[in-house]
Amino acid sequence: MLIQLPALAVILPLLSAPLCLFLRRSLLAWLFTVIASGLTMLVSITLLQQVMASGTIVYEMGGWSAPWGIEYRIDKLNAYVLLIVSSISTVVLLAAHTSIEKEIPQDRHTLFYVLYLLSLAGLIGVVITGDAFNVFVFLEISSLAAYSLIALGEDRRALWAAYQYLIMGTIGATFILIGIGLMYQMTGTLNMDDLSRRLPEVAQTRTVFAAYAFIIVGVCLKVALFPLHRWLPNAYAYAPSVVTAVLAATSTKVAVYLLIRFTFSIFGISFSFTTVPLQTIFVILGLLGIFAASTTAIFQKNVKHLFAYSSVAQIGYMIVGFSIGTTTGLMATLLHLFNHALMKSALFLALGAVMYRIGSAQLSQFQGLGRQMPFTMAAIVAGGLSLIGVPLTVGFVSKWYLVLAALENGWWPVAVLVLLGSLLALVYVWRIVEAAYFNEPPAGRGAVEEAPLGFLIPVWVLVTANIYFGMDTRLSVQVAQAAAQSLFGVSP
Amino acid sequence: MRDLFAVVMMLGIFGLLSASFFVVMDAVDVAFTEASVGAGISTLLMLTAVTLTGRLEDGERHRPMWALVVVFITGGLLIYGTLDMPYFGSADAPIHQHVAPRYIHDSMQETGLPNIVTSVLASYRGFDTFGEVVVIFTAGMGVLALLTMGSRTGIHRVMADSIFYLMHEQHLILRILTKILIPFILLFALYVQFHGDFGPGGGFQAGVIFAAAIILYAMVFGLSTARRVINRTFFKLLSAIGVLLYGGVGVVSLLNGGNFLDYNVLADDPVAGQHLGILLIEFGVGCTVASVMVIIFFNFSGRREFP
Amino acid sequence: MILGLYNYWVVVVLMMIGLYIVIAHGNLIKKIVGLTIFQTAVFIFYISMAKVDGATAPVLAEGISQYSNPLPHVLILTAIVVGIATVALGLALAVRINEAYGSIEEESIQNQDNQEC
Amino acid sequence: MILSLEAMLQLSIVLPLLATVGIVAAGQQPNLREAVTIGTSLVLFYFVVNLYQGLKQGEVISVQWWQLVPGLQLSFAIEPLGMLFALVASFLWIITTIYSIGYMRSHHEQNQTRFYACFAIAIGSVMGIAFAANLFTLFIFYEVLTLSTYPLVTHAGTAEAKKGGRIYLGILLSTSIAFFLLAVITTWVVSGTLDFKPGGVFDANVDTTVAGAILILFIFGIGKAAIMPFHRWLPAAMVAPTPVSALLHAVAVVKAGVFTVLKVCVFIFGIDLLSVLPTTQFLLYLAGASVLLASLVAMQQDNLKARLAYSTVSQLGYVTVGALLATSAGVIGSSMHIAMHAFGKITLFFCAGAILVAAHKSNISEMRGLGKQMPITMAAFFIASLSIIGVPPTGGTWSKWFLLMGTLEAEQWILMAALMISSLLNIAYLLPIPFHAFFSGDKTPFSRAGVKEAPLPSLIALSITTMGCLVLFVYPQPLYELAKAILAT
Repeated sequence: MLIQLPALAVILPLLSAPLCLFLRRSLLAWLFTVIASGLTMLVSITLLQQVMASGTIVYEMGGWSAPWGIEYRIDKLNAYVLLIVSSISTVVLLAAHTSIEKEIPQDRHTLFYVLYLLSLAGLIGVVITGDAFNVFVFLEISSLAAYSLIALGEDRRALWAAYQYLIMGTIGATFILIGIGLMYQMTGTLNMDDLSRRLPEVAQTRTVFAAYAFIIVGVCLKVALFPLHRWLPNAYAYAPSVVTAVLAATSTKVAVYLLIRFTFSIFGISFSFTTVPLQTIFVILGLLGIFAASTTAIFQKNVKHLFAYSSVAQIGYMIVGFSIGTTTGLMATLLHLFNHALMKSALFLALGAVMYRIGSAQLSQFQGLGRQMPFTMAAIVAGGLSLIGVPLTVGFVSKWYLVLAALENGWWPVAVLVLLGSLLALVYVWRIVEAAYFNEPPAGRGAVEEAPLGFLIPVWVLVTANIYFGMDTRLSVQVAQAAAQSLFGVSP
Repeated sequence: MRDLFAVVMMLGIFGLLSASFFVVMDAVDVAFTEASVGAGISTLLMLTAVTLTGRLEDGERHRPMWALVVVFITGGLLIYGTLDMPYFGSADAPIHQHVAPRYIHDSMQETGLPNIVTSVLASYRGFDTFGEVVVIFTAGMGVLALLTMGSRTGIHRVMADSIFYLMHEQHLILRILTKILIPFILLFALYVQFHGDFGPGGGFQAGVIFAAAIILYAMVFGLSTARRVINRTFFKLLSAIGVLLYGGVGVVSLLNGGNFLDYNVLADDPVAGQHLGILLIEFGVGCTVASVMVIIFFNFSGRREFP
Repeated sequence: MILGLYNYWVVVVLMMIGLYIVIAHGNLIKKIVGLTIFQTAVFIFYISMAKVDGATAPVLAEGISQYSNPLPHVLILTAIVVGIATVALGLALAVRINEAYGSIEEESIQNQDNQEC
Repeated sequence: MILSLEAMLQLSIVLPLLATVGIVAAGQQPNLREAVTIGTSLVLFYFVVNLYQGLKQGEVISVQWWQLVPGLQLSFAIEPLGMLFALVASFLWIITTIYSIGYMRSHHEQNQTRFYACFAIAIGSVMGIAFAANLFTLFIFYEVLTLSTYPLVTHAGTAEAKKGGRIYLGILLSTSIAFFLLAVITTWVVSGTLDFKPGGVFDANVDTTVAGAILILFIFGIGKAAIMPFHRWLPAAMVAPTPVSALLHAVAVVKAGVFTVLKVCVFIFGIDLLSVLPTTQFLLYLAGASVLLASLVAMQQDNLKARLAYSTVSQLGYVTVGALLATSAGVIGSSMHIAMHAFGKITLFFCAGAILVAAHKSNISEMRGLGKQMPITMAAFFIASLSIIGVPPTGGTWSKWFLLMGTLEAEQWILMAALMISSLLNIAYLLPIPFHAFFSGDKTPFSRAGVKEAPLPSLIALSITTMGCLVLFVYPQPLYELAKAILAT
């Protein structure tokens, strides 16, 4: 059965989704979803172990060998991302039952879980596949599910946000489709591995250049790289809390994964970094993103908006690391994928707990919460510190490597700017801290209880992970390093 | 054009035109699909949406300059990209040299189907098609999540279909014609479903046609009548069953010792196995597509009852 | 022989029209119409790639040795389905937005949102 | 001795952190809670003294923890400078705990459990800083110290506290993230190691421009050393309860800053390299300016704690100057000054707190004639002032002497003048306070009836530290030996 694991990673959530539709009771559907997602997590853990131990796993869908059939090709990079996606999804799901009880009408609970599983399956499918067109199909599964999930938000603005996301997302996906078409046109293949071998021959053609440009722009739309981030803040702010937590932690990460996959594996380093002025463009956009988005975050009145802008800024960090173009730089990006997923899921889930109790995420409503919801607020503070990059949290580890990479490359202005950017994080995190701990609760708000355990347990699992992986970085650093090295063709 | 009705009709014509273009380009399967989708279903959905939201556009344009810049950059880049492409129709382009030849030469032996598109669709790249079914399923679930009338309004549902009210009261001939037509359409759908192995067609097209029959029935006889005939939960579950059938075939092949969706292991003879597998998954596709289309249509038009 | 690419250029023009509609028009349904045109243009682009001069549709028959490339056809079949799925979802959203805001014009929706903030 | 020295080393860091748990658990019973605190502080001091004995016997004590990031380990080792700092901090923690019991109770402060808990974490991280065997470990505990003291600074929870806390955290975290971290990583990139090594980690042919730039980053980055213009956090932190100001902002936090500066100068750069760097001179003048300007500002302050805070800024400048002089006398002087100033300044803060609790006065102008009601406090204030100024019979004499020697050795005449002028200014802003308290009549319009001496625990505490100032004059040997050993290792 072990050799079938790659298929299982996708079909588990994928087939669970229609099965889940048969379940009427919300509780049952929830349990079912948690189990499905948990099993997926187990599968991805096993996959990661296998890959680390014995190298790339190839799985041929339908028994047709590539490039004729679709193959799954799991190397260290996607095994790592798989683990991020499936584990975060599982932990966040733990809170789902409590959370959607208040946010989503009863008769849509089953649908919610179906869509959730579809979205998860789509993301995993994107990550695991070794076929360029298959990426597009699964990207659309996850995106369509995500649009619907966002639209389930209580506020009517959720609808508008979902619509905007749909338009932007579809344009992005179509761009990717054009890019894939152009690549196919020049090479005659859709298999990533095959592409990477056939592209260098035609690398100097204008068509390949255009293909690259379309794919990168399309993926960047999904990544929400500044200035293509406009869809993100509202989508995160108005989606149901659980959805925000899981999307913030996984969907942009998967898009960043795609960016790495296309840039490093398919087009190859020599093409991406010498033929195309990618490095300069990305480093500028990344830094602009960090500063523009962080500054915007400071002025937000809604905490969900605040953290959404912060996500855009954090994506900037990933892009900067990636554009440095060294193993350390890529490693910093990969680490930040993992670390940022941990921080943001913890933060958004904790915000979900706040929403659950006070029904709002306005900063003004946070006043006095430090005393009323001590555990939830402590989690937000811990997540915030991680966001700033304080030592002993995961945020520090990724910042360390990012600055290290910049300095190793002699890009000291970038290092300085990256560090200055985290000071902006300090400002926006501290606005929340001060509101929660230094102000009396606003008049007219009754007694507020601590969040229910349904929230506290997953939130604290994530916060603990934030601290644990900030202190013991063996797992994340080793895997990220191995993945980065393999992408650079260095044998570890 | 400010009249959205006209816009949608133009879009339908555009769909039909591109379908005929596909025929010219030798892509008969695609043409079939585009005709049923581009000219059929999507026009229908848009029309329903237009009736629900209002026919006239405001006419204000947003950031036209900005849009133009973006559009021209994109277009320019594409033109730039095409410059190094192989010429249109040339047989020695890379795509005709690599990968595709195997489909053309060996698919008959490997899958036993004369329609190469079907064998690639259902077998070689069967997983893509599985993904496609899931996409449709997702869309169905999404529309359900968005448009289901539920506890949001506690009012008892009024079973009146005002859009089509006039139609089915007055057009007697239409009703009779429809009654005669529907069995034929259903039959045709079944034909397309099972003939896909040999000629153009397959689960997707069949599903759309099947759905068209039901939609036609609903349009002419009214939604409430249609609802009485067709259980909505049934369709919801049917869409899931379609996906499960497809996936189930994969799982069975998994259990039989092959890879996921490896039809060779379904029967003793690989070609027979392929045949069986493709038949089953096409049926799964048909189920899901038809039921999702029906779900989508019913939810759109059902929305009208609650302004 | 630059004319050998004319087919692609028509596609590009179609794409540009579609994209322009998506960006420049405020009406939500029109945006989706634009999106459809944009996507259909991409479909045409793929199908054009598959065409081989003098070949026939890729359904095996006696006496024919040259077929058009079936792979892009398969891809586009999938893409069409994805397209209709997106359109359906987009329209559903537009309908809900109309119910929630009483309008499907981008400007009016933005204004209402700004007032709320 | 049951425990090995290694175990003690680890426990001296972990114990205060564990005590936090006990303190929180005992939160409902103030007596138990404070007993836990005092017990911990005593045990901690016992450990540190044992470690000191071990060090004197020439034992090599070091501990490796796990690798936080591959290549970068949390590890600890004992060397004389860290020992000196640890001795001072752990001893004064006992005293401060005694003092705070009196202070906090009679002041009816809220959230005392949080107060003691954060205090314990802060001390734990100070121990971590003192014993850190590499820059990385030091940096981590440095940041933990900043964060754990934030709730102490903002203890009052008022708008003023919030503002103070904002400046406190803003400056300390910003400088440490933007400059210190950058300096650490640059050092790592340039030299390939972050371990503290006698003589420095850079090899001889390092680019002096780069090293000079790193030095600037360090000196600016270590915001806790309060070199102007990054000193604003210290006066801002004075909104904290007095025991916090006393221990943290006269001893633990600020000394952690100058300790880090010293450590970096001696063990990362090495005094040989330091003396040839192009930026050292500039930084020396900056530190000298900081000494003078802070003294001048201190004279303007009427609020006693604010005046003491600026005085601290000025005295921290002395330590930085000593470190940057890159001479042996300079290093000895500044390390001794860490201890001498600690005893002097903590006494002064204790007095300020005692006056606040007993007479509810915080402005200097209202303290005339207070000597009659609070003779012990005011006498202690007088002696501690002498120590800060650096005149016999107090410990401050020695450190200032060595610092002047250092400037002499390095032939930095301007700095020498600056240090001496500043000492004169010390007299001008410190001595008038006890003088007026004893010799001016009570001219304040409001009655002082009922004003008595401070609560007993507070009095005991401030007497002990005053005694410390005096004892260190006659018996500075242990300190001197430790300071001398720094460069010998």
